[in-house]
Amino acid sequence: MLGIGLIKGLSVTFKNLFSPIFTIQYPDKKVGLLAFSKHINKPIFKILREDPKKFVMGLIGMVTIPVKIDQFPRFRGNEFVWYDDRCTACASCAKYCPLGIIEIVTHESGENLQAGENYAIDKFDIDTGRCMFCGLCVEACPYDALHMGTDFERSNYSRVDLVLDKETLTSQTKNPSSWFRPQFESKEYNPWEDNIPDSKDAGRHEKPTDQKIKEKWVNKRKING
Amino acid sequence: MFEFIYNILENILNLFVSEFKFQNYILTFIAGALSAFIVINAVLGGVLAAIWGERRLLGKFQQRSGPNRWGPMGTLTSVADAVKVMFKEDIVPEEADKYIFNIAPLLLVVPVFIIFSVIPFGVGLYAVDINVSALFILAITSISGLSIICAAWASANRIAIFSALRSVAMLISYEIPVGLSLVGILLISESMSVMDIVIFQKVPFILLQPVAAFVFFLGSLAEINRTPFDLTEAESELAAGYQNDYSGMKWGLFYLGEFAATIAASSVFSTLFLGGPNGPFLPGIFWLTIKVVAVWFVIIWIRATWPRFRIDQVLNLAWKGLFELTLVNIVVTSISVIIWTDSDPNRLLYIALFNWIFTVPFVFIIIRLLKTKDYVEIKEPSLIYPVGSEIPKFEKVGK
Amino acid sequence: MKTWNGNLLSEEISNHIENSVVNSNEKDVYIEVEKIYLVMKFLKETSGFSFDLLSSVTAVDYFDHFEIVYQLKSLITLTKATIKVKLGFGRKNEPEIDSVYSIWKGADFQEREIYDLMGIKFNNHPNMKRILLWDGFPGHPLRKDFVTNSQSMVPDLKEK
Amino acid sequence: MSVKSEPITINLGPQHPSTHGVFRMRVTFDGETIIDLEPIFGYLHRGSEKLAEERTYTQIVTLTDRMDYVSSMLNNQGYILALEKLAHIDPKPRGVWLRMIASELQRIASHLVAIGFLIQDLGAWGTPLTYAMREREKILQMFEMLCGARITNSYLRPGGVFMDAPIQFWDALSEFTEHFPSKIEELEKLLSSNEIIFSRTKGIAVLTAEQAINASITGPILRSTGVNWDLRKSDPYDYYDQVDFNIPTHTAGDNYARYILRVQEMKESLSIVKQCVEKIEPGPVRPHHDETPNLVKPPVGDCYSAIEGSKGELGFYLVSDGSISPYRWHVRSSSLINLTLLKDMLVGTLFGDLFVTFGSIDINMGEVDR
Repeated sequence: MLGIGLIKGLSVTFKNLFSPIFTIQYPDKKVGLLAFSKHINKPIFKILREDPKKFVMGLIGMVTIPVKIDQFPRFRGNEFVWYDDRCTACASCAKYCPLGIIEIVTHESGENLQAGENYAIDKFDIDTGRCMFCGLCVEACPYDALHMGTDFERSNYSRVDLVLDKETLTSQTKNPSSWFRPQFESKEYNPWEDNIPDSKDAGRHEKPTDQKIKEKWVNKRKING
Repeated sequence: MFEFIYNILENILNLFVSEFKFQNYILTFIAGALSAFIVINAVLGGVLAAIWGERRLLGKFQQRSGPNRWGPMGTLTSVADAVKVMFKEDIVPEEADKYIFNIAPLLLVVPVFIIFSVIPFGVGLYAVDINVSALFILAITSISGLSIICAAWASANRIAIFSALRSVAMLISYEIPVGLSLVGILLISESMSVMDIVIFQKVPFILLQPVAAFVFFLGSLAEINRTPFDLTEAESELAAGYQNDYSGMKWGLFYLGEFAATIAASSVFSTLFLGGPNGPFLPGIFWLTIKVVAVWFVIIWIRATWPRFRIDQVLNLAWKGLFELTLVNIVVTSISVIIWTDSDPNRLLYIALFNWIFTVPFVFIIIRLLKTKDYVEIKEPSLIYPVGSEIPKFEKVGK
Repeated sequence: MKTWNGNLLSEEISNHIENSVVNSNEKDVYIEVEKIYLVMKFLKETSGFSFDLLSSVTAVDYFDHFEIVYQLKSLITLTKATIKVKLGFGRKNEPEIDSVYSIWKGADFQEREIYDLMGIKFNNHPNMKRILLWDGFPGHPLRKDFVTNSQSMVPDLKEK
Repeated sequence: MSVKSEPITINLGPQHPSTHGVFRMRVTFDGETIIDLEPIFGYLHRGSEKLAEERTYTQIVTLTDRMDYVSSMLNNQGYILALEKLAHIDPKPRGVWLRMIASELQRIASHLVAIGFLIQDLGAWGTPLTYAMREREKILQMFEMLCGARITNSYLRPGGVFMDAPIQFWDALSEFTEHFPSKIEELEKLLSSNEIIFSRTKGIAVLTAEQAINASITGPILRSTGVNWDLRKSDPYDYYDQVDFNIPTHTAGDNYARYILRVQEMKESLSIVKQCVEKIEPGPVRPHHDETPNLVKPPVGDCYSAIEGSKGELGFYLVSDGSISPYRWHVRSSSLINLTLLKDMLVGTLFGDLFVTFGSIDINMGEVDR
């Protein structure tokens, strides 16, 4: 039963014994003194003066430094990026979501009456606790108001915090992923560094000005006396 | 080591108080306990290092880094494991037979430590010197089969019974090749005690007795349930077999026993076949550790690469393969020992050559006999099934 | 890989087995409920058709009747065909049909799944049991009249 | 003297290290040989066929990737082809080439998983599995570049692909096609000439061609019994007729043939990917909204279309009543039907062969229970 095939198998594993490790230590990595000084780019003796405890730990290679996994711009992260001034509350995203977890409540705002009066958004909730991040809502949004996020470390202790309401959506830093957003695709775009606060350069096409809306509606609406 | 401690104790005692009645009983007890204490702690340290070493080496084989969280490069992992296992809850299943359930782990661990009492670590460094220590090692290793049965039967778990019956069949059928493979060495070194074998081994026995070493290595792999033969805790079928219902320190003892058995097997192999502590200029203890680590590395290397046999193939290999090899080896060695008596100087060289020429070809004969029959592949698939051979009815009608 | 024309196939079948075809159109052939076993055996054995691979068996619930769809494939003549059966009109009783297990073993799990989710019983099937849901599950979920939210998922003990 | 012994029944239960998911076998043993075996599944039944009746046609794409979670691109392709046939959408050429590349890559990834876990069940302590997973990782990263997700990549839309591939996808793909053949050789050198694997897999659970076809078993298992039946060749869909590749077949029909067949199929898929990369030319990836709107409304009628999934023939039977969601959505799951002969294959073999045969059939519980 024992023959050459087994020895060949052993040689393969022996060869792989010396090839580099391909796994990544995710949350943080234990690292020696040199790598630690490179990480915080401070010379070694300064570390000794400032933080002797870390210096000693560094000597035996036990200093922990955080590790960032490289994602790709199209990654569908789970913190949505929403520009409220672009959003016209047409709720096509809520309609298009397979799980129906986007909840929008509006009231008449009184502006822009000729064009059929914009809505004012009271409530715009996305329940990321039940969301599967398929991105169909982002695909359905006609005005590029809603984008997928890039962060995935968003676990917390209560289910209620998972529901992103209007305030958190507008207040959190906005770095949209380039999923179904070709306008981000073209530039050398790295979603983690450059966040895009204002909505001007976030949309494929500009939000229709009042003038354009008026013409469109006037032609479409049958003017019967 | 035992006499050495005994003499020291005697001198100290004579300083204070003169002779009293039960003096030698007490002294032997204390000296024995002390030397046993030294050996057990050495082995326990070795086992903790071996657990860490095995997990990291397996990691390196699979291009991952292995445990590296506790201590620099993960060196304190096995300490953390030991502490965790001590404080984990110790569940005894409801229908378990309490007493046998508790004894089983001890039955596995104690024999492994007893083996180390016989192995010489250095020139004078051995716990005890029995003149039949080779036989003693064989006797001790057969107890572990008993412990696996106790563990499986007591925990009243059907899958564990499978693993127990497999382990009994395997251990018994591998006792014989292992035992007989030692006969070759005893013939040459004319003494059963491991000390004499080690002293005799100017030339390591692996060169003199290649087939005996090969059979002994495979046999000891089967004894400690290591990879080509690890059927007792075959992960894919039995999922830790007899250890299924153990938790807490009892499971810790099984875990410890398994890794200690690896070190025991590699140290027995290195003393009997690789010449134990004697080597050119390093002290004895270093040579032994180098050889033990080398054999231990080969065991891990095999564990990382080869899949496992099925139970009937394991037994076939034992009865139809290794058993015959040892018989051939005994015949050839006895002939060579008679021809070249002690008289002429390079006696070992002739025995080695004679052995290599006659026994090694038998290994390839056995391999050809046990090889799985290769079937002839019918290359032409259409002979098997006529795909697209007929014309559908509507085309016939159509014409 | 050509597809059998429904009408041509129905002519062939009705020649060999009387009044077995209900009606047929371009794509598929509708067969009588009682004759299904004979037709399938005929389609498997005779040389011009030799449908040896039963690709899939499905059931559809059209409110007033059920429909079982057999997709047949023939490796020997490299052709495809679809056979349909209408049964269980008026939803009164538990619809029944002969199982094709003895012709193609592949129908075993698919028929059990149809019984499990749709509620159509297959006669002389080796073990006609539910395959996906647990035995005490009330009702058959894929039926159009299976109300999802009010149905209590806990098996009611009355049925035991 | 005859020892009185009676058979023992064991539940190799839903929670078991090598049942590839939640699958249960009630097995009766006489000693080590298997007398009777009854597969029980349904533990992962999510009722996706009922769910699909309340979703629009494009939303069902997210349902299909969760069916066979190891080859989700192939599920998408199968479903989208059935939808295009039903709604008479003609897809854009670049979209079709992109989805062919994605599904062939997914076939390689699925075969890598199958081989890795088969050898893991054989007993090698995870080393071949880690080598297989290391290669699969590169493919999953390419999928993340394409569609933002590694496993649940609902990448396809009716009429083609939802978005064109980014620039870094192409050089990652060329780097992969360069290095992968050497990795397959390494895996083969480690495993395919290993005598222990020969002794554990050759001549065990043998299937003949008639048996397989009668049990409507398709995919690598059918081809291992000597029938060269591959839907990509015999009933070509997409542009598989413009790509030349051959179908590896074996005639032994045992575990070893099924294993070796998957290794050769990976090489074929790699050559298909290379040809697709040459033949692709720029153009729109998806028909414009006016031609095929997001809410597809196919005409009333039904259609069945099947593709060659990684585990066998993956068919979709769609019935539409003209509204935006299907009236009936049935999936012909290749894993479910490949299990029909599990009992006949295993009765008589030893306990050791049970999980080896189960691994060589390579089923995926997500597709079995839907």
